[in-house]
Amino acid sequence: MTDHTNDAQTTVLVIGGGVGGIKAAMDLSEAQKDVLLVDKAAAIGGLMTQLDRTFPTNNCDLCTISPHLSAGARQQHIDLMPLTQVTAVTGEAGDFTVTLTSTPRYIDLEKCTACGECHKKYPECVRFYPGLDHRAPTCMRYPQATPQAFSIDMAACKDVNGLVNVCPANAIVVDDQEKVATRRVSSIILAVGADLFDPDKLDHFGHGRYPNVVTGLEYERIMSASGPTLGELVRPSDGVPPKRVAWIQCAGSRGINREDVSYCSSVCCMYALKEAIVTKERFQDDIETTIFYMDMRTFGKDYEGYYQRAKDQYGVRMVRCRPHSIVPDSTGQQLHIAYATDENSGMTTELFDMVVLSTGFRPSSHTTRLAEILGVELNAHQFVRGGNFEPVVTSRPGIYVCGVIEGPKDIPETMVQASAAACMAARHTGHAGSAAEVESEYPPERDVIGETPRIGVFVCDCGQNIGGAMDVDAVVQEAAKYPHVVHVEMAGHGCGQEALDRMRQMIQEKNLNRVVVGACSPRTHEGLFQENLRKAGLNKYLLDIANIRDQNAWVHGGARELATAKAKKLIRMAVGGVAQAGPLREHRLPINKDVLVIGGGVSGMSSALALGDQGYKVVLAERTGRLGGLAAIIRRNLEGDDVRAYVAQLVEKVQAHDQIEVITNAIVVDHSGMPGKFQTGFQIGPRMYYRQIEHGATVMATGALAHRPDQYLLGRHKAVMTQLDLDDLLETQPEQVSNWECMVMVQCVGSRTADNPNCSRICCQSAIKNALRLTDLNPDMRVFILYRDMRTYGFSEDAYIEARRRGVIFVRYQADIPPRVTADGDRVTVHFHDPILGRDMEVTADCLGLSTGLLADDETTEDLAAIFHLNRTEDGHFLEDHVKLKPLDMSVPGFFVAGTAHSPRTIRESIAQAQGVAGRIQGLLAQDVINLGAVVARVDRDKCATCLVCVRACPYHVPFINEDRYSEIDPAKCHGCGICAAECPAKAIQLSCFEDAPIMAKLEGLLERIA
Amino acid sequence: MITAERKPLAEIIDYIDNCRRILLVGCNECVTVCAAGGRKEVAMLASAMQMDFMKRGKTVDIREMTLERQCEPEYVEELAPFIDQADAVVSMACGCGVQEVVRRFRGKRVYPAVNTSFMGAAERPGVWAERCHGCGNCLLGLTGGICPIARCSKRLMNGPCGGSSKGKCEVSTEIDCVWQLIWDRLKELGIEDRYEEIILAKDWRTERGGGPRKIVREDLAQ
Amino acid sequence: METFEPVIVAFCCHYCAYTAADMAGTMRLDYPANVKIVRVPCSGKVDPIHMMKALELGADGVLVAGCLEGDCHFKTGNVKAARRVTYVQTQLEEIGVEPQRLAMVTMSAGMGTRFAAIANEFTEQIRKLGPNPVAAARKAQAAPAPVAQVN
Amino acid sequence: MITDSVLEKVFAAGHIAVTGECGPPRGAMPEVVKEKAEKLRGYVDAVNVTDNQTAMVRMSSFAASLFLQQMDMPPVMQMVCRDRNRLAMQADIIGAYAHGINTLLCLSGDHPHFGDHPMAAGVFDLDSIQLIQTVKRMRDEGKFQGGADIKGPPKMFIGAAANPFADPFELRVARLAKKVRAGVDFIQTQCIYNMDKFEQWMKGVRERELHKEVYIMAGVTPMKSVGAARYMKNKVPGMDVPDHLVERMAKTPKEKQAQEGIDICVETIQRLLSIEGVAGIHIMAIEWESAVPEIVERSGLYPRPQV
Repeated sequence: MTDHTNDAQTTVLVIGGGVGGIKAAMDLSEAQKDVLLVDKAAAIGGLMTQLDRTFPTNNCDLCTISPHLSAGARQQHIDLMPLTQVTAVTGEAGDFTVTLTSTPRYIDLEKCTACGECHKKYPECVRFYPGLDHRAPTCMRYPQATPQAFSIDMAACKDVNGLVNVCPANAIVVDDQEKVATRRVSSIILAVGADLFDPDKLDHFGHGRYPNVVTGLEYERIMSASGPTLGELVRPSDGVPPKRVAWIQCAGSRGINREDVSYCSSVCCMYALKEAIVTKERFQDDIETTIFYMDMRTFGKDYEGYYQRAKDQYGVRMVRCRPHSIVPDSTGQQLHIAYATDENSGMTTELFDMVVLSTGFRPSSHTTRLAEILGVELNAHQFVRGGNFEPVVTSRPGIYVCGVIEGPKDIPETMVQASAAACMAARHTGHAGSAAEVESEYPPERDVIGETPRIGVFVCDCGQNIGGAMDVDAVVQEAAKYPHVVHVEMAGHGCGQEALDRMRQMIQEKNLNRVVVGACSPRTHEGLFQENLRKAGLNKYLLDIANIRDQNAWVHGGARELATAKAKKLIRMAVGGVAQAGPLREHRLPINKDVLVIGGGVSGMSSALALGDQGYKVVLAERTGRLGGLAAIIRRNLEGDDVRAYVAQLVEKVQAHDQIEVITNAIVVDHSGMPGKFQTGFQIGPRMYYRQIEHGATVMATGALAHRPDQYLLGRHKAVMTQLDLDDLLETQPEQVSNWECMVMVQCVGSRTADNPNCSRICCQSAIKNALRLTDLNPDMRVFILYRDMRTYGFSEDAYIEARRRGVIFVRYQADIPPRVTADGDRVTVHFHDPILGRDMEVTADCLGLSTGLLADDETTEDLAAIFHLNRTEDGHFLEDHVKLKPLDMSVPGFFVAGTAHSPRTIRESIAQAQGVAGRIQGLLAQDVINLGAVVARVDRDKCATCLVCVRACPYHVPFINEDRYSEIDPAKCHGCGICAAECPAKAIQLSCFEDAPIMAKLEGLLERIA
Repeated sequence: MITAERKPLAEIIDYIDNCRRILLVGCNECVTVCAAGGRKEVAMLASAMQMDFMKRGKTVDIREMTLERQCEPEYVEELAPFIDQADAVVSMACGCGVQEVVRRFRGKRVYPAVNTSFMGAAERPGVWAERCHGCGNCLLGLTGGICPIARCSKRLMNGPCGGSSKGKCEVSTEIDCVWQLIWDRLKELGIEDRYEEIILAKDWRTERGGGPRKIVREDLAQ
Repeated sequence: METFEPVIVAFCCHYCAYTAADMAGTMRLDYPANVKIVRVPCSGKVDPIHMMKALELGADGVLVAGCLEGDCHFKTGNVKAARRVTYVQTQLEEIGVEPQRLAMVTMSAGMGTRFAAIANEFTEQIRKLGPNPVAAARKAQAAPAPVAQVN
Repeated sequence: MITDSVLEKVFAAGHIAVTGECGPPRGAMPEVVKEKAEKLRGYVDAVNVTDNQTAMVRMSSFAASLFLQQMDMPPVMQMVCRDRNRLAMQADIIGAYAHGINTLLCLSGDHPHFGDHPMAAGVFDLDSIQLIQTVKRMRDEGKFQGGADIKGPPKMFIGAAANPFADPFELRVARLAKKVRAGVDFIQTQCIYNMDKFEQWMKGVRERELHKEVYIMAGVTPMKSVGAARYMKNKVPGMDVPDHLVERMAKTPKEKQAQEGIDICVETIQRLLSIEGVAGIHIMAIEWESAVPEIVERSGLYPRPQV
């Protein structure tokens, strides 16, 4: 690791190398800030790297995160210190002094080649391998661990010098000592995550005693190809594939017993569904999967659809109850689960081969001590307390928090908070050197012009993904026969650090001047492999990727020889193409660093402020006449803060801010350009005068609409209102409300239905908020809440418990038998069926509160999507670039989305997104120059017949006839579509990277064996 | 510019059906601009010919070349090294190009691949319309700059005829009645009375009437 | 006689069709392995020569796959592509090669299912059409690859 | 009097001249010409003989005119610029005059596109106005178009056509002026159905006093059926048949339509005769010569004056 002492001004300390910590570090390094990333484990990656598949994409996403990890190690601005903990912190925001203690690794990182010899011979003295295999001595957390080295638990090692000799690279350092270092940093981000609850203490479930009772993570490891069973789903007791698997939700959560915690961990429902789906999809679809649950909490974006698909498409059985106990059967191989459901009061038992306990998050003992060291307050559940409106801000200035340690959340929300924390932490640091210096870090580019092609072919097996669907070795051998191929090899996980290093080594050794990678889609990994070529001194365009995974292995899994034959053909095409490819130079353009924010609600204002405070000039465009958006009419939040006052001061701050220009009554009419050089036209004010804004990045914060469906007499009876109306009434006429005797609320009104399939996430919390305020006013008021699933996720579960304690009556209703309302003078009568009593009920209520949730502002998003070419989801929200790892970026470069325009979310979560988007934008605009890449059209002046076809065909009017009488195309303006090249009658135009020669060579490669 | 349109494939194939080696030559001037005989069209025709032969079980070896301008001896000379290995030349140039190759390479079978049509202008991308007949004695000065010889179906110099209706020629509504255009133009210029001056009978010798023509610049002629 | 396995080249535009093909992968849909994809930045980049040469070299079917009408990332690429496909189809008719061997299809980036459906349908349609007559003749003669220098 | 054409004599005597039209057969059948001419005898002063009308090949106008000449029915020979170059035209003019044919109608001619030889090349060496100049020069200066002297110059009474209904309408009077300047003696207009438009045209003509420099004959054609009416309205170039006439024909029962056509024709002639500047009526009853006697009689133009 390059060890350069950082002065306080430029370094941010990130504690915890999980996915949140890495994302924060990456964002900071992109924004040209130095980062000191510290993790107590031997390799960064944290919890996510052990997950086999993750929801909602059901991809392992390891390869989408591994580029982050390996990139993390490579970024010049990131200084990685594994096996290290923070032991002391002094100073204040802008200038902290931290003491770091590193435990010995007993392996010299520079020498270790991760060959695994020591691991084979001495499995016993390794740190604990989370999962079932408790013995391996040298622990490599996962195939693509970063740093790429093992670590030894010397205490557990019996034959030390035997271990030393076995290492071919004699990298083992017996007398490795604990090191202590002090560093001065400007701000700190706490991203240590949390542990998963160890259910051994729940004796009624028998985890730890019965081998076939496993935790969610352990089940994950069993399914994972890099897990102890190498991806075979088998019962731990006898290694036999299970026929019936059950999941028990809220193991240790939402409970009042000794070992339970009261809060909900927000993610267990989704990961249980995912594990059930993957069990059926990847192993055998005849495995019976059952989930025992109280409320199915799938409240994230499009998660409800995932839940319905689990039930309808995959046949996952859902049983609503809280199982009493697990008892093994006589043979000890199977387990009885005893449970009682509302419908039949008696106890029933069922036999299962495996039971998975969905355990939630618990702050580890480390974090409580670390919090004391950092001097940050914890909340009642020992998680770090974030601000009510600014979740990433802790009680101590200059110290920020993100991820699960701030509260249980899924990976997309963690990524949002990581970007937000990076943005806030960056305030305290100066600028740490621009990209130009980085460029020089690469070795000089070798000139290959004139050399006969020497092609290296690297074929990934990508674990099961490719290896499982075809005979990779046959493909590799076949590749050796192709023209100009001088080196072939099977690259395993090609995108992993190890394979990348090996590829660079082969390029040097075999003097390769072209590389073909048989791997996944160039859309996601082209940049990674191009970068690798660049680091090996090769021009990065001397590369061709054959998509043998997404467009072959994954779609012809069933026919092994067909997939193998096709892989050979795809690689033959790539070899043909790359032989014709030539080195290309990239074009650079100065960046316009202003930012355009569309939408003046809380999200828009928060991102404008976050950027403004960092010195960026922001234009905030609002369609209506005033700022504030939907939040402006909300009175209180669940925590009881005065929302209206908060929004008012936000508006004031924005209007007073000298870096932010607000334009109201502004409607977008046109848009053009590319990141760093956008032009967007507005018609402003009643006279609709036209004004064009020049900017480098764009934030879509257009919010969503409060849903008011014509149901339950809403709008037709005085006593029927939405939670929003009630929230306002509680504030304006408390006396009138206090003398209500009875109040009924109905959940999921107009949400989770056919025409609005998604859950609006916030309605359960707003119902509980209002219920608590009602019972504050009049403790004797009888409050009924009719619900389908109570989704008070995270710490809001405490409010749900408090509501029940105060006697609020919660009654579940089936989606297909909703409650009915009839007018009853000034009051209304609500008819519903109570599943516990098994009887139909009638309640006459002074007020009926409907939880109606949010709807996408379809009309606005449709117009904006057309103008900006943005993608949207089916229900009209803006679509992010990657649902899991890039929730804030949009697929069109330079565009970001924040707030309810992305999906329904609370104000607090919207602000996190807004600040996260500000963080992402600082990464984009930190560069002084934008790299336009090399895909531009070039005109051969000798062939051009000056026929004007290209001038007329170009959708962006770029080509023009210059004074030397031939067509000229400005590389800075060319968008690289290639339309002119295909129209040119004189074949004078070639689009670099997609010239005719490589395309023809690919066709010849594909079709040559026809004769 | 000179415009042309590719001949039907069947006709071209008829010319060269008994050949095994073809030299297919495009031209980078007018026929490129009107997308009839440029480098791209050469490749398209080559591919089409190749497929046609192969479909009938015959082989053909096609060399594709595109000269800068096929009506210039020096450019045509570039074919010399390849002419002997070809049983026939198929030229995608306008009539001038085809005949220039014939003039240079005696005894070599040379066939046209395009129908040279007219001197015209690009009405809009991909559409060319006749504008000049090459009559050798331009009367645009008399008709407000719009030519009745090239653009009237009956070459009337004192039109319009009785068949002009709604500005269109009696022959087809696709064709503008040029005399309507001329009349509108004269009105624009405010010289309507110029219309009544009779344009006298034309001396067609400067057109084709006088036989194939030559232009000689004594100062340049070697 | 074993069933005829057509070779199909699919020029897919990076922003829509290629992404849809990847999506078909992530959704683990199944479509015939006959379809081989060539990535292009836009369907508007597919040159009529590429379509002709693919068939001349022996492909049995050629697909040009672009974005939905009006959704092209480069505004008009898919419209130009459609026009060129029609132009090349007329050329094929002249040669006596079935014009349906060449088709233009459109889809959005999220339509994994549509990509798979098209791949299935088109492969069956070409299978019914039988081998490309040029490919059959080429196989019979096993002629050396024609010398075609394009200068 | 410039020529000894019967038509000129009638005009000069101030009478309303009446001419008919006879389309020669598409084969060598002189009796057809004679038969048609016979039907017109006594009812018209002269008979137009069309020249490959609508670009369909027929017995030449020269040949058919000779038959009429021999029957003592003065022909008006028509000559189109489509089929002959200036040598052939002048040769035929001299030839015809030698046979006593002394009235000539100079026309541009329909485009080959309409006829039975669309693949033929239209000559159009001269246009109709240049032809008028040529015939005038042959007559008055005794010189060929090329400038050489003619021994025995032909003295043709020069006529031309005029279509007051073609576009651009505002140009049509100027076009007549151009023909007058070229030296035309008499004009026969396209068949008239749109009376208002014709009157408007005649007003223009009178304003420029062209009617004093050229005898203007108004052309009429009786409609045999509503089908014929629609055909002329839609298919014949330069024809303007107002809707009310087509409706009138459509309302009449099938068997009475021919009579209705004649009635319309007579009514048209009555109105035409009332227009100042109309010096004659040209009845184009193509393939319906039998209707001419009734039309001429009912229009009060019978008997023809003896000049």
